[in-house]
Amino acid sequence: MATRTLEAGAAGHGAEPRGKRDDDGQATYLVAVAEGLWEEMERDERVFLLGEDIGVYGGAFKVTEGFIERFGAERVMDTPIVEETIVGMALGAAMEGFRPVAEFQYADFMSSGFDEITTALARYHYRSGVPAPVVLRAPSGGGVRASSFHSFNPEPWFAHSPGLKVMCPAFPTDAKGLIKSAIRDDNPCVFLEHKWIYRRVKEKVPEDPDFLIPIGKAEVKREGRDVTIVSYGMMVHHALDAAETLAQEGIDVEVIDLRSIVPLDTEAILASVAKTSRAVVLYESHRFLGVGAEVASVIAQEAFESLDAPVVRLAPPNVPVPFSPALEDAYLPQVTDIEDAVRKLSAW
Amino acid sequence: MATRTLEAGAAGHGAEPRGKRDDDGQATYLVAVAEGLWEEMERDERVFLLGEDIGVYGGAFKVTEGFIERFGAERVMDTPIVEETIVGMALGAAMEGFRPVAEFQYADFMSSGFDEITTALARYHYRSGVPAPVVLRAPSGGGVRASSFHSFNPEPWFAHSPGLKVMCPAFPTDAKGLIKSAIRDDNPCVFLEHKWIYRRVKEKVPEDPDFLIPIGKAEVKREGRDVTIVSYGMMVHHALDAAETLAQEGIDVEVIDLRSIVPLDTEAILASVAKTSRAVVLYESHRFLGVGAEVASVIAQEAFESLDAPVVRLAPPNVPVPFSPALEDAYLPQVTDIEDAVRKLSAW
Amino acid sequence: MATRVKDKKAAAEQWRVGLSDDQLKDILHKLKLCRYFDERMEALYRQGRLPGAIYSGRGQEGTHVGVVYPLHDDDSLFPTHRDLSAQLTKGLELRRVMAQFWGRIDGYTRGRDGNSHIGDWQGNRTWTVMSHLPIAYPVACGAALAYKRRGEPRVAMAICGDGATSNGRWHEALNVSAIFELPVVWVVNNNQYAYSAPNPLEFPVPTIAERAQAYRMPGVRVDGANVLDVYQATGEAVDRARDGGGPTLIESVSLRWRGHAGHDPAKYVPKELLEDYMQNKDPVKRFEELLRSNGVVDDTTVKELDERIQREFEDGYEFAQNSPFPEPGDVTKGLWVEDGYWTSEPGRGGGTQT
Amino acid sequence: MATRVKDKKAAAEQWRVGLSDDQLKDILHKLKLCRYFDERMEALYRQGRLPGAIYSGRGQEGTHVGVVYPLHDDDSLFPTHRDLSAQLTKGLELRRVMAQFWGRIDGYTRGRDGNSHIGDWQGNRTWTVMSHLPIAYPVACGAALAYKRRGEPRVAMAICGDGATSNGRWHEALNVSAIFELPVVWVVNNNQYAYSAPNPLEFPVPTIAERAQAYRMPGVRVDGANVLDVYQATGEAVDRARDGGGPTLIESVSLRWRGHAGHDPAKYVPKELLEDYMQNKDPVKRFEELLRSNGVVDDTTVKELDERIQREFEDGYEFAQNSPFPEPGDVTKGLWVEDGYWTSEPGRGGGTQT
Ligand SMILES: Cc1ncc(C[n+]2csc(CCOP(=O)(O)OP(=O)(O)O)c2C)c(N)n1
Ligand SMILES: Cc1ncc(C[n+]2csc(CCOP(=O)(O)OP(=O)(O)O)c2C)c(N)n1
Ligand SMILES: [Mg+2]
Ligand SMILES: [Mg+2]
Repeated sequence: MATRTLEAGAAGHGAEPRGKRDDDGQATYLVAVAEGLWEEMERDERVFLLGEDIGVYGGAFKVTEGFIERFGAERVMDTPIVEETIVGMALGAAMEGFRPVAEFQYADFMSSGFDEITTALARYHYRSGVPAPVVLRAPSGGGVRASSFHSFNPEPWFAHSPGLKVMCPAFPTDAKGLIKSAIRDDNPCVFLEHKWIYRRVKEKVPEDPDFLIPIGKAEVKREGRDVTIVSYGMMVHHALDAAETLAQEGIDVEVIDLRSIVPLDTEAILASVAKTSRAVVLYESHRFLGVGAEVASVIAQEAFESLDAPVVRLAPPNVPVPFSPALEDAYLPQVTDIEDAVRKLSAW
Repeated sequence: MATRTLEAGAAGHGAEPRGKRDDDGQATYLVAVAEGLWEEMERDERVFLLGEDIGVYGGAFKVTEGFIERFGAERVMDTPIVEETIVGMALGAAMEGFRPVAEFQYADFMSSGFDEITTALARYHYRSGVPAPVVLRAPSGGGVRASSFHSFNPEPWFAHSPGLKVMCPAFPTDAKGLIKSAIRDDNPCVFLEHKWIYRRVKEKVPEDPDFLIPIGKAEVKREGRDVTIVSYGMMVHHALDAAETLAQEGIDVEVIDLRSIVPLDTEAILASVAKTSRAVVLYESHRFLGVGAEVASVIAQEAFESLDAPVVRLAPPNVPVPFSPALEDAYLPQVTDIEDAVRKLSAW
Repeated sequence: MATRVKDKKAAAEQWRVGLSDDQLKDILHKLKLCRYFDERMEALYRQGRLPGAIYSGRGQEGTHVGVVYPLHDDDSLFPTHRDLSAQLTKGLELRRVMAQFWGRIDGYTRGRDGNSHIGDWQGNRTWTVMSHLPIAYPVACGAALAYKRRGEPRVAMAICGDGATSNGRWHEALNVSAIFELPVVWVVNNNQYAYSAPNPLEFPVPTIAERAQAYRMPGVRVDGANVLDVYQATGEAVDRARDGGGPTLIESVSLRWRGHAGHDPAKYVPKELLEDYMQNKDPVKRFEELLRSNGVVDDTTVKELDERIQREFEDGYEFAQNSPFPEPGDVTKGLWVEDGYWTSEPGRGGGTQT
Repeated sequence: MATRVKDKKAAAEQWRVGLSDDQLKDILHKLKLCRYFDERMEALYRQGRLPGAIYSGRGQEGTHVGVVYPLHDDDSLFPTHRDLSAQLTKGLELRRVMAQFWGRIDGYTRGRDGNSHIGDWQGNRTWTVMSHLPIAYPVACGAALAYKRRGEPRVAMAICGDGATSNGRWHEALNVSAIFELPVVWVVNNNQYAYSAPNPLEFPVPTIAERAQAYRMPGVRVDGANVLDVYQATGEAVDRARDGGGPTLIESVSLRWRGHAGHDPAKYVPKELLEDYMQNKDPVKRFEELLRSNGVVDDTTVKELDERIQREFEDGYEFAQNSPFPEPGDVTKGLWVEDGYWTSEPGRGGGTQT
């Protein structure tokens, strides 16, 4: 058995991630995820982590820094580069009573474990009745000049794979509350962390070890009367920025942060559209069959009578995420694009 | 090198699939695909086939029966059970000037080759400028009591993977014309054959070796004034059946068969909805982020002003395809479900 | 099964590899049951009386019964489509297996899956088979990891065919099991064909067992025609895994007597090869003869056994036909654990006709 | 490169494995260029002057130059993120490589990808690198299949790291190449780490080369510190593949001197190990000394060479900075072949500032 000397590690000193909050007690999104993982590992010994470079190294983004010192190499398990087997192993251990949390180094590499995720993990319970409490965590999304293979948003693929719950939080508090809920959930969960948000957004995140955010519930991040923006992930932050500008022009935007993609909180979406009668669906995955296609379809079918204007989708084009800053900026919806779309819609 | 004795083969005698038409000269959908493959192999020596059991055995569904005798084991290449490598190999050979057509035994096993399809094959040209003329063929869809692992509709996954053209023909003529177009196309194409249709639907299929159906063009399979049904694959046949019944009730249904999913013929969809003002989007993949979500979103955004009623989606629920006839019938939209949906919509 | 009785007779007679008369008879029962079941189901399939597909394991009963017999009840088994006989040996009930084939509510998957895509995790620790090859190999690593982590003397066994060994997951799982010294037994049921593909089209080496070297684990090739050889070799591997000695690769060689599935006449299999195996390497016949010649069974006991098996089959068939279909409305239930579908009695209102 | 000059001197002096003075100097140039490029780019990255990521190949130049040098121009190369030095050896232009790093239109991917995710298929038959490991291994099988089918005396070479060998695709590709006797050379650049994972966490065998047995192909382990050893062993494999002898597995051993990527201080690598390699197994220094001691180069020629390399770098840097960014509106172009983006001159109106 391959054993590792921890002395060689660069993974911190087994100190709680809570110690990484800033002087005002604010946690970044990254630290918030780490806190959630840590607390659940303290709470339930069946929880363990597995993945590439998560132990001695502390994870490519350092989310699990310090974990191996606290929880040991058995519960913070470094694996070879075998995505299919990481997922399969997590499923097998879950079937035997553990609650594994597997990290993908980038969400992009979920396609390398795709069959075990969408065939084995997703479909096992519906056919057998055996619970498979596995969490798959992965840094997703673009905006960081990482090009096609380190910027992907795989949530539409998994949202179209029945049996997986899918979460894409945009704020530290939601990230912490949702990772904890995912770990406690008896179903397989895909938990997508946004790498652009990781170190950019801070919050006073709750410290109560039983603080949870329910899976499948959206949240209104900004109330407004005129136009609804339905979004999630990095785009929520852009939407909120756009809303500020638009407010100065007298357009009052409501921003819905889906937080979970599966189950989708259609109630929250419809309630908002019933109020505003206008919806922009804003998302970061490719436009064609991206998450917003489901959202827009739900609105078109269920909110038809309250709509005063077309349901507008705003999303990147159907091409791989490009590297060059000039191209990536053209690829991703920018704050000004959002402002333009809302202006146009509210003038409809 | 593994060599095979053809004597042991059960693959027919190298006779043209055209000989398998019935006495009236009609070809099943399956024979139509075979004709298309055969003609393109006759026409262009760069075309070759690879996949599991396609040579000596003639393919799990016997589409390539007789091919190895005519074209030899090099152009009808049996491979091990290595979906990732089948796709990768096809890409490599395409980069060196061949035009490979890879068969998946079932579309379900495309998830076993997912990374090479969605990462390597789909994204290579956009980043390098190197054409990758590969066709991936696979029998997809349900309705044949084959349960979860032999009934899947993977088209939404691939439609959300930029760089792949995706086709799902419903009729023999379209199947033949599209497989030929796909083989002649310089881009990677995912060609999904519907196994329920394979031997159920016959047509007098054109014999002209240059007969092609353009990729990305829908067709109106039935003209009507009252309600548009947008569909593809097996569901087109159900839609046409429903339309007959509804006609007797005085509801005149227009049935659009998309034929291609990517590129999507939004023009044809919008033209029809402009006429009827009412749309049912009917599809066989899971409802959530199935192809119809894109179609409905396009209608909601682009045809808002002509709509007299909500855009209705009719599709299977978000669960794995079940085996038991009782369950599969409940899972798949039935003709009567379509009739009900149209009735309700036309009474809106 | 599984308890190695070391009575005097057993110790004296080497051929019985430590098994008691009762155990030997039990093995014969299992072999014959699997054979009979396979034959009868194929006949029903041909008569159009069986929905879906069937994957005959005939000719491979020596492998299936032999590898599973050394397992304990709480050891886990991860088989494929071809290994229903292994699942039966591990303890699936014929009644529920047959209800599964007919899509009934009493099937192990409550009608959600058919034929050998079956399993009973809570009961017999058998994986509900999935098609994608060999998708359960990595999963077996996870179960084994759980045993090791908790210090339980348990073993995971995974079976796949010769063809599945060419797939990437096979390599990953063996590699990982060796790195982490997991208590797994890897079984390859080498029936010489993967659908129409013979071994040389699947791998360039003469045996699969020798590939064990690439994973620094023992590799053993056994003759699937001799159930006791299979039993003994696998037993050693199981013991080793249980004792913390890590994984083993077992290649058990036989021939697929029937086509890949019910629809396949398997014309690509040379006649002489097939005849040789059917006549000279029939694991069921061989074992019956072994027991006869050693006086463990005779005409009467074999006749009794055959009749018992027939009754078991008829009983299962009856049960399956009378079991209702699932209620159509339940199709959306049981996706999420919290809806309670799988922990409550299922609706039985589906009727027995479709 | 690649033409094996068999002049008298070459024949007489075994150490030079058949290479002429010019070829030896060419190799030294490549080694030093790769080293210099790697060092300078890292410095620019640390200064925050380089967008994206860098994956240093320092310490592995013996592998990179050695395996590629035997290839012909029309042989193809399928490397990974770590193998920019191999791509440079195969003939990529420094100018365009640097334009790629800065996301400019003159980069080989027209700004669509960055750093070592580069390639020039039409020019040098090098694969435009993808991250997913080892995704190009199966693709190399396809190129090799094409050569074999057309009877062309060409070879495909794929490189991946030690860590990538544990992935399923690695197994599939090796297996398939052996079954179909494809003209491929499989190179594993064993730099002893996969990100933070040392070899024992990636495979249970002492060497990767011995796994070749599982695919019935020759497996050779060479010392990446000696570029000529690597060259010779690979040359034999390339010749064999070209002559129809099928695939070979080459494991070239070195140590990754730097972290996995620019941000990684690699504290998990033991200091002594690193020092040993840097001091005693530096492939560039070793080769320079070999040429010096054999009188092929001296202070003057080495100095000239170093200056030339500096100039090449400065020229490339200049070129890259002056190359415009792609036009934003072109982001949707070139997905489909028929839009002609890749066969026409790209728009150059993106400016040089973002
Ligand atoms: C990944 C994958 N590809 C293709 C198939 C289709 N398929 C089902 S069984 C089979 C042959 C399997 O051969 P082998 O592993 O030798 O098992 P056997 O059927 O002989 O027991 C194939 C190709 C599959 N199940 N999974
Ligand atoms: C399928 C996949 N999983 C994870 C990664 C992330 N990743 C990039 S490089 C790397 C380590 C690779 O190690 P090795 O193969 O030894 O190559 P090296 O970087 O040492 O040259 C990892 C895990 C990846 N690129 N692909
Ligand atoms: Mg087999
Ligand atoms: Mg390495």
